[in-house]
Amino acid sequence: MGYKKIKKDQLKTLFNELSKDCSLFVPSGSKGYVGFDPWDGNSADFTEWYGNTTIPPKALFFPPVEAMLRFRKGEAGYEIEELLPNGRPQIVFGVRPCDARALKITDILFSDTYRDPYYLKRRENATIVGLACNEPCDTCFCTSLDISPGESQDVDLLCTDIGDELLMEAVSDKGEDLLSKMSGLSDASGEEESKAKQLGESAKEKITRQIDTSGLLDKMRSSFENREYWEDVSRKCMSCGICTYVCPTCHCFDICDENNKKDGKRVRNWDSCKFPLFTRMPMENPRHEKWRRIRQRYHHKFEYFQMNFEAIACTGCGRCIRECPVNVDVTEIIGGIQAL
Amino acid sequence: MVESSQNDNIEILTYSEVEEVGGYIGNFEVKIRKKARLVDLEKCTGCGTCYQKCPVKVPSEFDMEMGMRKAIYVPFPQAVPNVPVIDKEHCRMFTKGKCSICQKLCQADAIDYEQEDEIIEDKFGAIVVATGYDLFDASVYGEYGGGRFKDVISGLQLERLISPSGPTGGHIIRPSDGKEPKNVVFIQCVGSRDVEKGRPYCSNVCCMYTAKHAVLLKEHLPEVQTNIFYMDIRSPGKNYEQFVQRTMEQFGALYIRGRVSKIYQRGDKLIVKGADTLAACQVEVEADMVVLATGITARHDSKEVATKLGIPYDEFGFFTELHPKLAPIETVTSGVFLTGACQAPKDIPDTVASASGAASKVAALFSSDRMSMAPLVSTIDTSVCSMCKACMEVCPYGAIQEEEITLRDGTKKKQLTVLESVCHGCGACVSTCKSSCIMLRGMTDEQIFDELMAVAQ
Amino acid sequence: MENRLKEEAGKLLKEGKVDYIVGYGKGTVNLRTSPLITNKEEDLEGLVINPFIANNLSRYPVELKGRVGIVVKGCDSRSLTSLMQDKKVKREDLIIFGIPCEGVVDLKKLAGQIGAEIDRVTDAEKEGENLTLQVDGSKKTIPFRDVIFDKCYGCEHPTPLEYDVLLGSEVTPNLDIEKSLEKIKALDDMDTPERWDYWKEQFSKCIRCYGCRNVCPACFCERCFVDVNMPQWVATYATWQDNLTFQLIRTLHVAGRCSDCGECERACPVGIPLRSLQRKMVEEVKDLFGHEVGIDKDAPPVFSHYEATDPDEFMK
Amino acid sequence: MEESNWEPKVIGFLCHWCSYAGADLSGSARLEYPHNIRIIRIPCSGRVDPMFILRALQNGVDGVLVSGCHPGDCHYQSGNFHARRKFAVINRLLKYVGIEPERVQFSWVAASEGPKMAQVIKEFVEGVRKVGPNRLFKDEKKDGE
Repeated sequence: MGYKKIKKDQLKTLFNELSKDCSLFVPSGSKGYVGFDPWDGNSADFTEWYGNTTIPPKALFFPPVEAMLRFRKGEAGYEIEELLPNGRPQIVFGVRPCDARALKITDILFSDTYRDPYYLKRRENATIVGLACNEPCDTCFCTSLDISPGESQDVDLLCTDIGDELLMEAVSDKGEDLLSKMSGLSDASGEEESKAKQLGESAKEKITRQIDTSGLLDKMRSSFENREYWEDVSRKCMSCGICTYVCPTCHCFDICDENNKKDGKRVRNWDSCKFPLFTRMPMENPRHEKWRRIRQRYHHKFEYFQMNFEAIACTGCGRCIRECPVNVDVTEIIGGIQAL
Repeated sequence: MVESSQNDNIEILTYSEVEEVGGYIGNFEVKIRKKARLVDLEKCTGCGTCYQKCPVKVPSEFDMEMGMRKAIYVPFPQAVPNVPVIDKEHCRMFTKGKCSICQKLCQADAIDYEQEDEIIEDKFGAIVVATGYDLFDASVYGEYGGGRFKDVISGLQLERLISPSGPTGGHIIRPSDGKEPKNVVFIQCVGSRDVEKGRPYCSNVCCMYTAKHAVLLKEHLPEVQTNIFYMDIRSPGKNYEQFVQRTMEQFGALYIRGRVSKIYQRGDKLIVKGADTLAACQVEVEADMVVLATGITARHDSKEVATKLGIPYDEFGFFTELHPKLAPIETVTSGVFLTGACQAPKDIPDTVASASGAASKVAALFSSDRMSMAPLVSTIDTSVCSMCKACMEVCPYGAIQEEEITLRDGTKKKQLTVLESVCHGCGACVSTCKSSCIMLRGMTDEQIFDELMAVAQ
Repeated sequence: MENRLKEEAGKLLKEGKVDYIVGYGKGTVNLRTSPLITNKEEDLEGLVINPFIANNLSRYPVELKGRVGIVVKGCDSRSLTSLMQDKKVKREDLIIFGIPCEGVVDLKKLAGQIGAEIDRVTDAEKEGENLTLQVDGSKKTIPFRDVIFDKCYGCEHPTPLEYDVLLGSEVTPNLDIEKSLEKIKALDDMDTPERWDYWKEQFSKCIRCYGCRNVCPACFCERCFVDVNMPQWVATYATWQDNLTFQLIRTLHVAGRCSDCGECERACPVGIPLRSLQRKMVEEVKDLFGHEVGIDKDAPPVFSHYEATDPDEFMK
Repeated sequence: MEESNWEPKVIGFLCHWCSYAGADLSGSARLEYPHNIRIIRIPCSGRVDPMFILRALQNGVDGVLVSGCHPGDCHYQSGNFHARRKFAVINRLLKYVGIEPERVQFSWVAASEGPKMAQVIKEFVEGVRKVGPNRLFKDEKKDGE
């Protein structure tokens, strides 16, 4: 189908149209932080200021809190009502390539031997419209993890900001489909195509932060017993859950039943391995000390996930570095391991 | 009193005050100030030479200031111990710096002007509060003269006049001129059942003692006419009503139902104006003497005593029992018992009954080495305690203490622990602990939460 | 200042007078600083003191075992004193380096002024009343007091009250209480339901990462009340109701301990104006009990004692 | 519940020694107070955790009354003094975040003050009635979705 383009001032019209028969999410800063919010018909100028969201798009598919089922004590025992997502089609507009990759990574997990219906149903109904990065942030290091700021195979449709216009390229069938439904598009020229490529290349060059993944798996393994190292790097950590909650690939959750004697519901909510309570068992907590929890987090991302699913559960989005109140830096920690 | 003083198991500390009470039931730690009486208790033989020769005369408190006592004195003839005390405020050794007559005369060498207060600290298993009452000060009744008329006296003053050991040797005479009264008016409910004067309660004893006075008066002075102004006659005790009836019928007391509005002097007579509400008319009685049936009030310092003991008191200053019906002797502080008029106006039989009750309570308490307590005590989950010790700071009983334990690996660890016998279960520690690691058994957060959820349904 | 700190801290470690030095190091994100906690002398070279030292480090000595040399600003020193009152740290275990502080740059405010350029600032320095920045090779000046944290306008004790070594000379308070309490005033002016709606909206954003709690030096509990599940006072998951309840109780718990260091608000990834709650309570505690946080290390915590004359006009 | 036949539901946390006894006394003296109050007995006003108040409101109770002994009369000597400090800040904070002051109230009622207890409850319930049903923590949205 080739490249299409749309004028940025047409985006508002396009969004209004798209949101008619599906839920459309776009980056918005109206709440005091940047997140994907339902399109409110107001302003589509996010292309001008938007680096990346604070809360990653995973929250749209794996929400912070989600009721899984409702139960009620009936005459013949408990009656259970499963609360699956409503199945309304979703379009998420403006997902960065790193976050698109993150979704692919969480896909692996949620569609493994246990196929998580809550996550997958939302994923199946969603079309991801990517937005290439022209101006990566100071904290980005996606290039170290085989992600290009300017291109993505993980989205359904990729947009590139080429000035007054957005260049659009369908990546998947879903993307083709969506593109064909959009009105107000025009064909892009080869010149514009190469401009997009060029912007991608220059964005790549702007990224200076990096981690070295070569031989990392072995290094990670051998670092496990290095208590001194982990104690050193974890000393400033405050054990809050910010890094895990803003991480696009962190996927740990807790399930609890809220019981009102007669009825109740089962709720799944985000949990974080940084909390001492995360692994607490009666009388025992294998990760009572902070350094064990920090070690767990990086080992999970760079070792265990790789062993289980042949992928590193990090996309270099840099959120954890940016949001950490005490500046714990994953690139520093991985760098340290490589230097051990 | 003499009998108790001779019992080996009873130690009487007179002229002493409780300074401080700590500890808890079975283990009260009490600090007592034994005031300096300036007479050596051990040496004094009670011969009485000192107070016979003492040159200073002071109005006697025991005789309701109708008689005199000396600056060194025994408060009343039957006092236990029969050892005098020196009244520093009036003794010439202290007011003028010289005299020492008593010291010179004392054969036993018992007078010691240098003696100082002694502080006794001891442990006690239980405390019985029997601090009694104060007599209502009738001078607030301006209509009865407000204390201006010498011949308007209180019931207790009459009691002293009747007493053979009283200031008049048992002769009933008018304080003003020493004449025998012919016509006596009694006024009841003075400082009782009077909302205006802040005494809405009935003093319980006045109806009966007034009747008794009318009888005694008639027995001493057969010529006398007694007139009793009353509001209602309250005589619910055993044989009480018959006694009142006899007072009227046999002893000729004239009961007039109504209050007195004014007393004034005319010549050497007192004119008592009042109402007879049964006859619906004003009455005027020409009396030689008026006796006020002054009521019972709490001791002036009862609130301070209550604070020391950690027991509550009512708006009038009477101590509050644990339960008005089911636990009339116990107080909220276990191990502290009430008896007598410190709790409420009581007459003699009631006082004796409550005193016997208190004694039995103490005896029962002491009959066993162990006692059962309410299980409402705090307990600490030391595994989550952060040792900020806020609970320790708010505990009014010092029930939370620091202890050192040795862990399995031999290291020492400091932690907090609750002394269960000291904890009263107030729960102040629980709400002060921000992480809920100290919990009040029997009133846990979980229990309150469940109550709350049930109520909120 | 920096050199003196490095020197003195080095001496302390060398002589074994402390086990750890807790100070500020250069951060890995442009302009930011990061806590530097070390027991190695060679790491001390990384110590910095600049207008970007936002973190309140007073929390660290609570968990570090041993004696600690710590760098504090005015507000941090009061947090530290408050922790002494709560018996979480002992004065004799600390060597305190006080930094007289003229305010700390709020990077969010700075970003608001210069936008994406903030990532390209190569050097920043306070020069007189201005903050001088090197951006893309050219110099840029911004009035310093335009970009400091709101809390700094209301700072009555910019010089630490408790220290062993004062790095620099005392700073006199440069107060603009009104500006410091701007947001609180705006809330006070709202009517009751409006205020509730405001907080309801704010706490709808909360993801319960506990950043606010975990950076707070007044939150020293081994186990937080939200982690108690018998009974489950507050749900473990993020609903605005539970989020708000959590934060209100936390606010009450830190009332009388909060030195208005503003770390909670700075840490919050979703931008909840937490300081508007905490600072308000600082005012209330002062108004009710005349208690100012972190002034007297020997005084009992404000809720561990009482006065018979405490206000009770609100009681029926 | 329908707006028209709404009756306030309030919780009273009353200390065992004074206010609870006061409520008892008002009962035995045959004084009437609104049946809208559900009383939870606690040992001392010092036992009251702010959590009780917030949790009650979160669960839809229309008002919370906390009552203890008069200052100086605490059965536990100082419980109500400590409580008073806490109540003072709770009171200020709840007002500040926008909870109607009528909904949360504190009082001192002695064991002998049966009439006062009845009066306090009456006035409190009337105050709650005036501000209406507690919709503070109500949410139209279902959790999760």
